[in-house]
Amino acid sequence: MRMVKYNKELLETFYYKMMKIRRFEETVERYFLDGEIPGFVHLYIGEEAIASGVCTSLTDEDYIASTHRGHGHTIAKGADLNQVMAEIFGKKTGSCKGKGGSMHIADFSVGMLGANGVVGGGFNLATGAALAIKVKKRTNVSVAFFGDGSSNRGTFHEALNMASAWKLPVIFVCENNQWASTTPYRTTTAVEDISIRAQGYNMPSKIVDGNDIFAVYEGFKEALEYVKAGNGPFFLEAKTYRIKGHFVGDPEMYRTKEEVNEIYVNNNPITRFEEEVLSEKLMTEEQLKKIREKVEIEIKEALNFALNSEYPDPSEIFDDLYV
Amino acid sequence: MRMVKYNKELLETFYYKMMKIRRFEETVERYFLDGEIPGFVHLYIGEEAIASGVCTSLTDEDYIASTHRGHGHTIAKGADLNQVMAEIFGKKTGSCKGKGGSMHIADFSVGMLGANGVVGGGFNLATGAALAIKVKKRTNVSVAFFGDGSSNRGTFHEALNMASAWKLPVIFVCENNQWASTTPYRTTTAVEDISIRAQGYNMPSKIVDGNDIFAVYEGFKEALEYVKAGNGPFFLEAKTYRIKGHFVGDPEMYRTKEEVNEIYVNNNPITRFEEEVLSEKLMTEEQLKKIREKVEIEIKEALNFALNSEYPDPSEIFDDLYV
Amino acid sequence: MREITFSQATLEAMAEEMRLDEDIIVMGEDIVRQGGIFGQFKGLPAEFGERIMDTPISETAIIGASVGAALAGLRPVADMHYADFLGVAMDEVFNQMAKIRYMFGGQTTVPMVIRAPDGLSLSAAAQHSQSIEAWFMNIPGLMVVTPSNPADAKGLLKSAIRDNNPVIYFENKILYKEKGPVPDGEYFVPIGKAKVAKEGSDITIVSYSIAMKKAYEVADLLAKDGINAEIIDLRTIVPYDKETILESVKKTHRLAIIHEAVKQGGVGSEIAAYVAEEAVEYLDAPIKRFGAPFTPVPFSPPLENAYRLNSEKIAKGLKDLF
Amino acid sequence: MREITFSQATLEAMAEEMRLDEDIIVMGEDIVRQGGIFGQFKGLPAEFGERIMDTPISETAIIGASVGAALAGLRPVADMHYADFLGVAMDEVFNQMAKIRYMFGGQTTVPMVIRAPDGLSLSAAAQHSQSIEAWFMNIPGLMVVTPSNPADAKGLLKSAIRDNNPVIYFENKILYKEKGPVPDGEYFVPIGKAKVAKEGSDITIVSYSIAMKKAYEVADLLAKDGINAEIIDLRTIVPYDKETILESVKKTHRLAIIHEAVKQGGVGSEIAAYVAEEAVEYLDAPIKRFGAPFTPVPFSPPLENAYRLNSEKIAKGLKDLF
Ligand SMILES: Cc1ncc(C[n+]2csc(CCOP(=O)(O)OP(=O)(O)O)c2C)c(N)n1
Ligand SMILES: Cc1ncc(C[n+]2csc(CCOP(=O)(O)OP(=O)(O)O)c2C)c(N)n1
Ligand SMILES: [Mg+2]
Ligand SMILES: [Mg+2]
Repeated sequence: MRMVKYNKELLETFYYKMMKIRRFEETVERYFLDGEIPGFVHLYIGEEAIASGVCTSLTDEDYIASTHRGHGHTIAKGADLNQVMAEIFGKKTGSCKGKGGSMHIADFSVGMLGANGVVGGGFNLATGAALAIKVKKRTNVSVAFFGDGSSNRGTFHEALNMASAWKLPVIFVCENNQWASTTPYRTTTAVEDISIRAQGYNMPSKIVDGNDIFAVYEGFKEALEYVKAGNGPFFLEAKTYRIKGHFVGDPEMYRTKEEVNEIYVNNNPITRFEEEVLSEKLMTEEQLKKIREKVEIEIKEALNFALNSEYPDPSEIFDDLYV
Repeated sequence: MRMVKYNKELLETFYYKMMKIRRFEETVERYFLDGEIPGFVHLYIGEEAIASGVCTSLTDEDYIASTHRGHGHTIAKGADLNQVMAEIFGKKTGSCKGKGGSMHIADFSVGMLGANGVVGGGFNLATGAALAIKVKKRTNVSVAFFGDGSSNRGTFHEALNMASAWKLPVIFVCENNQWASTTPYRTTTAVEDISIRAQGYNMPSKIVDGNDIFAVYEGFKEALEYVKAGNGPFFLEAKTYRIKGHFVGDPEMYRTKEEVNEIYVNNNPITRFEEEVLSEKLMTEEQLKKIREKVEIEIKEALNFALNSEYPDPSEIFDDLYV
Repeated sequence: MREITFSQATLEAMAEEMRLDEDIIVMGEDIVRQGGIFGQFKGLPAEFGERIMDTPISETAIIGASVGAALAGLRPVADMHYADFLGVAMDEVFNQMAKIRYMFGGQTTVPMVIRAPDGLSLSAAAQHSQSIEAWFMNIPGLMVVTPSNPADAKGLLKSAIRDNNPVIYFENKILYKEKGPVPDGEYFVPIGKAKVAKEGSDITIVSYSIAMKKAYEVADLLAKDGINAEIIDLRTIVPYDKETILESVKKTHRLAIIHEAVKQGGVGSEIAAYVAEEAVEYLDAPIKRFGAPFTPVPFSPPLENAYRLNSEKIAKGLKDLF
Repeated sequence: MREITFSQATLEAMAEEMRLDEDIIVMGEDIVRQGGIFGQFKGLPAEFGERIMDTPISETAIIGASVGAALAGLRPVADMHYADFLGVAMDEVFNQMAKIRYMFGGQTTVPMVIRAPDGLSLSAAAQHSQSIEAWFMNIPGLMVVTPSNPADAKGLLKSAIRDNNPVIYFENKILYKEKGPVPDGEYFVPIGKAKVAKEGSDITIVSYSIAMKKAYEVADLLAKDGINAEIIDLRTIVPYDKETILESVKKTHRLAIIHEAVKQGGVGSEIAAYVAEEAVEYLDAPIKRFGAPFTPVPFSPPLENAYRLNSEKIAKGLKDLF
């Protein structure tokens, strides 16, 4: 059985990270729909296995560059949940003091270099962070999370070529969730597997089931070994599906509820994990429940923290522009 | 023998185009070094077989987008030689009335959409022209000439993906001359064959010897057939070598004279053509000489035209900005 | 006159022009299936089929291919999704689109329109809230229009599409839902001509796009103090209408410029400088510019509010001129 | 004082700073093997080895990776080859580099420098001759410097490299070969501080970069008519030194701004507008701006000459103010 090699701690981490993201997103969705959260919110529901499977193998000294859909990455990388929640509510106590919001969530203290409102803005940032790692002869890695749609940006190409030409320690993790906003990715993307593009940069690649955290974890470990051996970058494509609308409030006129529900029911990374560990008797329902309870407490705490925090004072508008 | 299928007219065209470009470039080089030509000049010497082999199969209704190294493309596409020469000299009678110069040579009357001072600026222009062809249900094609170095620009990626996703009639012709200015292309480009990148766009590709005009011609014909059948774009990589410095006046501290001379002597597309047609007895020395004489007359005429033309009047600075 | 929204006005302009000219095509991200992120393309795909195209997320290709298509005989309209993404395609805009006609000696035209939704909306934050029109004042070869109401939105868009020069059409995101009177039948608003939106005698207020709302509010506040403001809606910022501005300033002897964009280096700087150059002797007071503070747009509502133009503050500043 | 070229002055700045701080790296196209297209990197690869890097022709990666490297502890200096190519990386410049500190609430700094060679050279034509610094006046989050001579070139580059804010360093291509006195030993020219390059009493001429040569020529021409011009070298255009400008104008009562960049929407517009806002009552004459005409840069020498600033014409224009 493939899972016997995973110890209890690791299994708990997987479940904990995924559940934390899921419950965080559900909470944010509710408060957004209630009009309590300003701006744009892009939810990571259904894709939790990717950020969780990847970030489990990273430390605070490793970097990630994220996307507009960045809550999952941020949480999986270990950012302070209270601050993340407060930021999304626009509070002074948020990680960005209320200046960023959902689309610009970041926590530099754990190597999370920021979400990005510009699709494809993260490729070069991650590449640059990897360059710094190499120049400083550190043993860390840098990870760029990105969507299928963003792989059509020129920055994808420039970053991947530079990373490979310079053999930088960066792992490009494609979250192929089948959609770029309202557009099925295949209608504007010339290839089925984004990872085939890695060949154009002399870069190894691997495709994994992005809704199977074990597959993501293993695939990423392979990437990590390759990259840490000094071979240069690696391309990991995780196939998944965007369960929610592109943003909260999206009328979703471009697909049917049935299509989405089908996947939510049958290919939900969290349900799949639960069923698998239970049927393999690697975890008990009791254990899972304990984790869920822990998550619930943390979410509630983060929510209270956010709700009870103050908004920034208008005068703070001029802070933090220049050093 | 591979050449028996080429009729006399075609062979003459090949030689004529290549010689015309070669002699044009040698003339421009001399006058530039004499200080009579302003601005930057990038010579096409050693790469004549590519533009000539490609443009022989095009009509004035087909489009080409060119590069900073654009004289060869312009001449091969059939632009008026007098006007091209006059433009490079900065004269009022030039194709761009002296506003463009070498780096912005263009002749829209023959479908030559312009050289480009921005490396990689042509990919999208050619793609757009192909879109127009498709929308207007014409049977023409569009060609983007580009260098190995430019294949690292984001525009390469965005154009090739769009062209393929939309199945546009465009042929991407890579002139892999081993150099991007002072930089051997392999030091900054992650792949040996640029054409492997075509796979990332689901696009067929072919590599040809760019110093063999027959190979270029055949390769391009294959591309043309594929594209004209409505299959979408094609990628043709022509391996060649930049004989001259990056620009006229380049100190060329990055390579030896021997390296260059080796290729100029042994892999000169024009010499190779001459030797081949003579040894195969497809053309006589007499025939070749007649073409050379014709070219000489045209070059001299163009030169005289340029030298005897007036510079634009300073007041023309405000012309041709807005319609 | 019938009242329709700004968004609908742009739709009418598009549909009318597309019916008349088959060479007009439209491309952008997410415009086919849901009609654009602000609904500004709704219904066009149904009527015009393949002439409305969803693009990859490839802004350089959207603009660059539009330029190429324009060179080959089409009249593309390219949607930028958000004006904030113009930076991605900036080379295509300023080194290709703007220069091709001139640098090739007038051999060709580049008849195309870039539609660029801009401005503050509700906490869209630093990368989705910008107004960057001032950059394009410094780039020869473009025309730049900035409608402030549905009637102008339609008339300027029709003019932009018909124009053989490349035009950037900045459309404010908040204005999309605003209703206003729009004439029946065909009409055009000429590019390059400002409108005296309100006549007045005491001060000239120059504005455009969403900030025109503030201009009216400010004029109302000033009226309470017996100050009669003249309001000029620029409509076009490149080329801007020097005559109308000068004429007004010569009459009122005072000038203020209001825009939502960052004040420093903004359109207001050019207008102020022009008047200080050509009509300083007519001025009875300093020229006042009002625009955004010199920071990126912050996310949190109280910060974003502090960032916005404030009519009271502007009116107060202007009263001090008297 | 010893005389060295502008280009050498930048080399000294780079070498001195790189010796002191291992975190400084340099990347750009064609800088290793031939020392940069203007020789401005000559010798650095020999001394600093892999810290000087030839990049692919990938401007978004050059800037974007520099930003990423800055976030991860380096202090990159990125060479743009020509300022004209900033458009390619414009999104990285204005949406990432300029905003990261602010939009993430001050969590980080982005200590990096973009070196951008700009300006007219001999018939380099429309895409290789531009001065686009004005755009960046409208983009909060950057610092922008524009040295006019070797001493400032060195002192400002050293300040830029030490600064923890992102800095764009515009260096004029013609100035590279110009010689001038440069102090021995370590010194810095502070960012944000203008210099009164020549004291005068009758008119203030504000300028920067290559146009400073014209400012001196114009002052000489005016002197023949008994007009004593004060010349201010801005040195930094973001943030520009408001105090020094105001002080001078309050003394001379006249103002002219001269730059090589396009006049419309240029840096001169902002300076003129600022003075018209803050000190119009001190002005005895219209504010004059001199810059390039509103066209792309033409190729042919007679056209390019007509495009250039002309000291005689400027002086004549200024005499009319008296
Ligand atoms: C440069 C740029 N272009 C367009 C957009 C608008 N936009 C935001 S998200 C998105 C779709 C992104 O798709 P993908 O990369 O697959 O990520 P996903 O949303 O599926 O996670 C688009 C087009 C943007 N933010 N930035
Ligand atoms: C966007 C951009 N970056 C850099 C340059 C400077 N430059 C001009 S030519 C050149 C090398 C181009 O190499 P390649 O594409 O292989 O063409 P080749 O010169 O070999 O024909 C460079 C870097 C430019 N003109 N435009
Ligand atoms: Mg997606
Ligand atoms: Mg090359």
